[in-house]
Amino acid sequence: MQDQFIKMDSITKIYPPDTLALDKVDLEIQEGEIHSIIGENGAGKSTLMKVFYGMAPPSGGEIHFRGRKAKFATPREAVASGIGMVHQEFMLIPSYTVYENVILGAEPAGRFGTLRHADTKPKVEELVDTYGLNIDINSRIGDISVGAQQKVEILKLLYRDVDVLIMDEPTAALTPQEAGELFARLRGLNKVGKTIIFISHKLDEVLELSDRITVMRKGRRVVTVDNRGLDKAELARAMVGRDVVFSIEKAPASLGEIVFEARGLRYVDENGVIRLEGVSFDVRRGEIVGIAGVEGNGQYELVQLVTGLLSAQSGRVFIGGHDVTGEDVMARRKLMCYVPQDRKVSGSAQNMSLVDNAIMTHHRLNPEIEDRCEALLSSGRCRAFTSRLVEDFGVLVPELDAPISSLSGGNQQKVVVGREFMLDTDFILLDQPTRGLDVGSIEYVQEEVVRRRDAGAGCLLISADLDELFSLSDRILVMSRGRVVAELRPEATTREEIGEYMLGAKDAQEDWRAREEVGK
Amino acid sequence: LAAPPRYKVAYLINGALGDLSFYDSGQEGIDRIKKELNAETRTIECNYDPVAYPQALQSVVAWGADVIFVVSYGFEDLLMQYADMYPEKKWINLDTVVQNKKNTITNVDFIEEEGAFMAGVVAGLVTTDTSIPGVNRDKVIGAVCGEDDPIMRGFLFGYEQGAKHIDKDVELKTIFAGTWDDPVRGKQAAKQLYSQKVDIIFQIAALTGSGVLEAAKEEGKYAIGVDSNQNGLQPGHVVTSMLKHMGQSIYRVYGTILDGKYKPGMVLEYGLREGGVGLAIDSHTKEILPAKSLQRVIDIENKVKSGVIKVERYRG
Amino acid sequence: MKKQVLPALIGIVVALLAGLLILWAQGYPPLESYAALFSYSLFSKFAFFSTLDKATPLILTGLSAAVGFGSNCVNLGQPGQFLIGAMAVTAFGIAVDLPAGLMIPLSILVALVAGACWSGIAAGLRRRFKMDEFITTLMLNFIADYFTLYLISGPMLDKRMYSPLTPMTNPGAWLPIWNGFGSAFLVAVAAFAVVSVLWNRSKIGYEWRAMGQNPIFSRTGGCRNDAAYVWAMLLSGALAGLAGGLMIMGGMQHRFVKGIGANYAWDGVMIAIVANNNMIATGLYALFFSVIQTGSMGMELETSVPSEFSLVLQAIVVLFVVASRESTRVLINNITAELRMRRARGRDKGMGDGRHASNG
Amino acid sequence: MHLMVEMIRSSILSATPVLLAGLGGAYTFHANVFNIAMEGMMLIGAFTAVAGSYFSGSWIMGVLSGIAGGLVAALIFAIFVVSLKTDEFVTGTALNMLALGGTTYSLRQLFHVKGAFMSHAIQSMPRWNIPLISRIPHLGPILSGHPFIVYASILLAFVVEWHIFGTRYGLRLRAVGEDARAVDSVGVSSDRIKAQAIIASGVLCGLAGAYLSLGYVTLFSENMSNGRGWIALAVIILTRGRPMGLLLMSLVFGLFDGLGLSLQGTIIPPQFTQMVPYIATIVALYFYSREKRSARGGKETPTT
Ligand SMILES: Nc1ncnc2c1ncn2[C@@H]1O[C@H](COP(=O)(O)OP(=O)(O)OP(=O)(O)O)[C@@H](O)[C@H]1O
Ligand SMILES: Nc1ncnc2c1ncn2[C@@H]1O[C@H](COP(=O)(O)OP(=O)(O)OP(=O)(O)O)[C@@H](O)[C@H]1O
Ligand SMILES: [Mg+2]
Ligand SMILES: [Mg+2]
Repeated sequence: MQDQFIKMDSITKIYPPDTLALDKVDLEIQEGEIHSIIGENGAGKSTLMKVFYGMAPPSGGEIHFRGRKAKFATPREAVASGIGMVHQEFMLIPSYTVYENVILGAEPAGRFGTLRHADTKPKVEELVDTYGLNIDINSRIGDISVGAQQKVEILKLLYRDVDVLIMDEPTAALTPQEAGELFARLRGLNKVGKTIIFISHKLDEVLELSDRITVMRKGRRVVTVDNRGLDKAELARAMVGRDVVFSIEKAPASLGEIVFEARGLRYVDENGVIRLEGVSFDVRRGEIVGIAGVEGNGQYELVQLVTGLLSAQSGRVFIGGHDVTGEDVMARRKLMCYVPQDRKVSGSAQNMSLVDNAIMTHHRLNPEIEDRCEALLSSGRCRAFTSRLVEDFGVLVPELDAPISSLSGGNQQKVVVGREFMLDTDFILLDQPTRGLDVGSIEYVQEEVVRRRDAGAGCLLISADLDELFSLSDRILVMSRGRVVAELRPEATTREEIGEYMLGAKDAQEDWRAREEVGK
Repeated sequence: LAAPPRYKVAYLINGALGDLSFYDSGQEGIDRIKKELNAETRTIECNYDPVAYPQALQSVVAWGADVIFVVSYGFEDLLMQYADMYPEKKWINLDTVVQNKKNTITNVDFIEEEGAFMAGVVAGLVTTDTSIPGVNRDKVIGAVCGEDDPIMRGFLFGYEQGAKHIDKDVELKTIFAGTWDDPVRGKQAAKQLYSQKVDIIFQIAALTGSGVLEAAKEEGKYAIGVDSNQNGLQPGHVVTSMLKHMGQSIYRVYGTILDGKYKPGMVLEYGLREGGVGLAIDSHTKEILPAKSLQRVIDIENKVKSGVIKVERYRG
Repeated sequence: MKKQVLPALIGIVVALLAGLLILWAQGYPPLESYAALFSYSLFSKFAFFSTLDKATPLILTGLSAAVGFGSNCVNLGQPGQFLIGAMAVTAFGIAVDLPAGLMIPLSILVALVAGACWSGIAAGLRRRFKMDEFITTLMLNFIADYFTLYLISGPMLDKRMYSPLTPMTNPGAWLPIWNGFGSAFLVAVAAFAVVSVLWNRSKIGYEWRAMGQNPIFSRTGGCRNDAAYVWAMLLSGALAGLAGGLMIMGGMQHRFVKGIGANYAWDGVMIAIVANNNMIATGLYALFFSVIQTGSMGMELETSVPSEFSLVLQAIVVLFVVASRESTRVLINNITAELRMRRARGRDKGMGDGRHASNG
Repeated sequence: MHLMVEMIRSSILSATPVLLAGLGGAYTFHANVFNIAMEGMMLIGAFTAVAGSYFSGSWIMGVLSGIAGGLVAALIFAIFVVSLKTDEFVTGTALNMLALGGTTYSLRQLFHVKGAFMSHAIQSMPRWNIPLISRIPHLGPILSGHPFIVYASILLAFVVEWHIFGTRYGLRLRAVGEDARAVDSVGVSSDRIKAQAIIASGVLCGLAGAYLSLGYVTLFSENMSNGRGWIALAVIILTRGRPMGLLLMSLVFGLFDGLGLSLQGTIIPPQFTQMVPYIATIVALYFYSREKRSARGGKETPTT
């Protein structure tokens, strides 16, 4: 028993009413190792860690920590025992400074709870220096990059002096460079004796970093293996239970006329910050144009300008040959499909029924679902329409009137994608269409996009996932600080090169040369 | 001595009890006839809700009331219709005059101008008498009203007449608090008046007025209560109260029913002489008002009663 | 909908039981009081018609609030819109004298427009200056209150009367009363039907609902949220205005009397929130609240229970219905989870222990 | 006494309940709890304060039971909103209704009166005459001779400022308002912080109620909070929950409140002068929104 550092025994977790998130999971983690957990979406990785961390009470099973039975009722107890967790979604207060976020929950306080920073601030500064985190602890979270926020999360754990670090999908929003930096840091921490539990979808990362790997599927632990000479395909098979195609096969692009054009877009936000400057590019029928970039470099604004949710200070937008610069969202939606990046916030209304979610946008554009009176919608036809969507896109649903929240995330995404593709337009805007989806669902969405392209649609794809960009795009544009800094062909570039453009390490001169090359 | 017959008596009011004056004073009368005259009584409050008016009338009829005392502000028309529908019942309308086709409603009309006139007399005597502690040299009197309505205007009309009767130079300052049930606001209004050299305030504002009385005490000034005897509420600061003897009138009318002297369709004008309105003069008054002044009040009262002094009515 | 019925019933029953307990504790005969409550609101023709009379404004203010809240407009201005609607109808009915066939539809229109104008002020301030409608509508209530009070005690005062009220409107504007049944109720029912269709079946209704559930979603989907917001505010105000207008047109008074708004507008807000902005539920709760309010006079007459008790009862109903909506869901979920856990255990026993597959 | 002096004096007095309730609401504001129950909490506090003072014969007990009344209302609110996760708006509205019905009903059951309860047995809060200051002309009457809560509430504004912006609790409170999950993840129960904020608001609203019924006047009347809780809510939103702003804005409100009364006697009908505080609130909101707009760079972004 002594050598068992962490031992989870038969952990079961049921989310009411009946989501069996964990089904008798056993897991052992040894002191000082880097242990990765991989698995599809919804496999139960996060839930397992939340149970361990005291954030979700288990429905059954036991946990032993350092040979003693542990039952953390709250994260506080876990933290007190030296366990820290960086969550899948960052748990930071945007309006607080880095320092305030670090001390939150473990504040140095004097009499009557008055905050005392005299001793702590230097201590935090020192931690930043010791671990080479290189962040200004007085800047506001809202003002710093995602990569820096990641560092803050780690700093929080260091400040609490934990021995076990749980990292839940920490690389999802990082550039390759930032991810590399993170790995170096994690290895450093590992060297000074910290145990690290690392959760990721990305098999390459896991293979690069871990000592041991646990694979989970559908709430069960499938296997735990030592990371020696492991094969990516093998892991993937263990994850999804079947062979996975890693790169989508697609025919070479057969270019048609220009279906989308942005000309000199410039956008200055409410605070006077220039978000977009001189952005010009086009998309032709039959091609997929990818946009790469570190989050917050203008992609968000670009999408908003294209969809008409924001209007540019200068520049024009053409879709299908029409100048839509002054048009509103609905007028543009006649000409474009749009898969928004956040299906929960902008892609669906979680409390509305599947039908009500499926007919959005169609309700104004699609006469097929109208009632005899033009101002009314026919509920029968709306249902028929939804059934067709469900069938065509293979959505797994309990019933059409159930709220969309009762669908799994992957299925929700299919509803959103299906709804948009059923608008059947020549231009498709995809904003992170596969973020947070599991391998199976990703495969499905990507194949669908390629099918549309082959049918002659032009696609603009914004993605933080370089793999996705490489496998789907015919051209890749890189955005940095509100400008398009490079236009590259996936077959003629590397991840590292794109990474350099993304971080602004390569300058504009080279950028122009690259563009000319492609132009030929 | 045989107990009087057990009639069912309803007291139906447009507003709500708890004003510490008008409606409550009526309730006293109802309680008295219940206790002393063996009546079975019920009170229905409509809380100023017009939808409740027809329902209240209907419920009272359904309950089987024989005698209905009603304060019918705002549903005079309905009262007429119901009185016509149920002419065998005794409808007594209080404080206004409502006449139905079959002429079965008996009205008790209070001549509040006469009562207010007497209040004005007292106010005039107080503000002109600097020997009373706290009274300044300026001849300014005040009034705090609830909301602006014709009855209020009638009160003010009589009040000013009374004060001018004492001294032509007395000036009246009025604030409408805009509410009948916010003592906090009443107090605020009174304090503003006192800060404008007012010595004495006539409160005609139901609950709002209780704030006025408090302000009088705090400022060491004077106030006049309304509708029921409020002299004891802030002893030494409430000089007198103008009474509207709702309860007494109810008792009196009910008495005529028992005697068989009751006649439907009458308009009973209850002024000073009939004892419908009057001043509450008691030890609290004597404590403040010098005997000479008090005598003058009583003289004037008698002159009004005997018609020597004619108080003009607001709707002349 | 089905899922809502059970918790609502549980909530109502528990609340009525709690009311029973309070009555009993206070020494009133509880069963007799309840008997009076229902017999004075349901069990006679007049009682029933009174209940419908009371329900008329409640249905409309309830719809008004439901339309507002359901589309994410926090219109708390029903009291003001109600008063303005009533005042406009009064003024119209005094100034204009036409045959009933014209007068009635025109008066209804006037009520709708007046209420819409009043909420339109708040909508405009929001659109133009980004001023929170939640505060402006509240403040406009006070302003409407004093403004109408000014009119009825000054310019529009019926000089022959003793209290602040206006003269009667011309009889053309009166809604008929058939044998005790006030036809204003039919207007409310018609409004209910129209609004339900609009809300559940029309395109703009769909956009309102989507905006109410998730404005970002509807905006991304191309709905014109700004326009939808203004229309929802206007409809919400129009309904409250109609509620006010019907107070003048229906019943027997036909004049603007001080205090005419009473509590109908706030009750409407309560009704919409217990009904969770669902139209049918709004109609049903309006009827239920009107039963309690109408019957409270009966309790006062028969068993001397103070009529304020109905206020307490209504608040308890709201709290219990809302609480039971949440807790029945949690309860049902937990029971299902427990069953699932048991099933899983049973399965393991049956199948033996095959789960320690491999351990690398 | 001059009218001016009286106006300022009375604006301090009528600002106090708004300030107290506003300080309470500041807690819930920062915890991102939409607390529209302040009106009801205040009303309940006013009632229990009078009841406590009447039965015990001590104003201290009165104030304490006023606080207890607000506390109980807050506990109900917290149980529903935090534990049962019901909607804040719904619960608040129902609580306001319960407060109105409940106090009116209890008034009749407990004291057998309707409308208002006055009695000499109700002990009111003593007034504090500040020795030297009270003798200064004009300033004396403005600053001296108020019930102690008036002074306490001003002091309290500073205490709350410190508590929300300078302490461990405050740091957590504001964090809960921004992202409750983040607070949970560092081992601090956000529900507990929320409940504490609601309780703080209940206590202060109860105190505001006690001030109304034992400090400003000495009686309880039906619906005596009379919209002051709503005004407090508006003031909180206008000042974004900052205690110093609350202090200032509630004084401004108090001034307009008195102004409404004293504008009478001019040619403006009384009903219009009574609108003054409400119109002032709308105007204040206009400036607040304008400031917010210009802070964003002044450019309107089209929202369609
Ligand atoms: N709070 C919750 N309530 C109900 N069900 C939940 C909750 N959180 C997670 N689930 C469900 O539990 C299952 C396991 O979820 P979990 O988040 O642990 O998966 P995961 O492996 O971390 O997936 P991902 O890769 O998407 O992060 C999923 O079916 C999920 O839908
Ligand atoms: N708070 C919650 N309460 C109830 N059920 C939830 C909750 N959160 C998630 N679920 C359930 O979990 C499932 C999907 O959850 P979630 O959105 O976390 O999945 P995902 O990880 O995003 O997607 P997927 O697992 O399908 O890839 C659905 O069945 C949903 O009903
Ligand atoms: Mg998940
Ligand atoms: Mg996860």
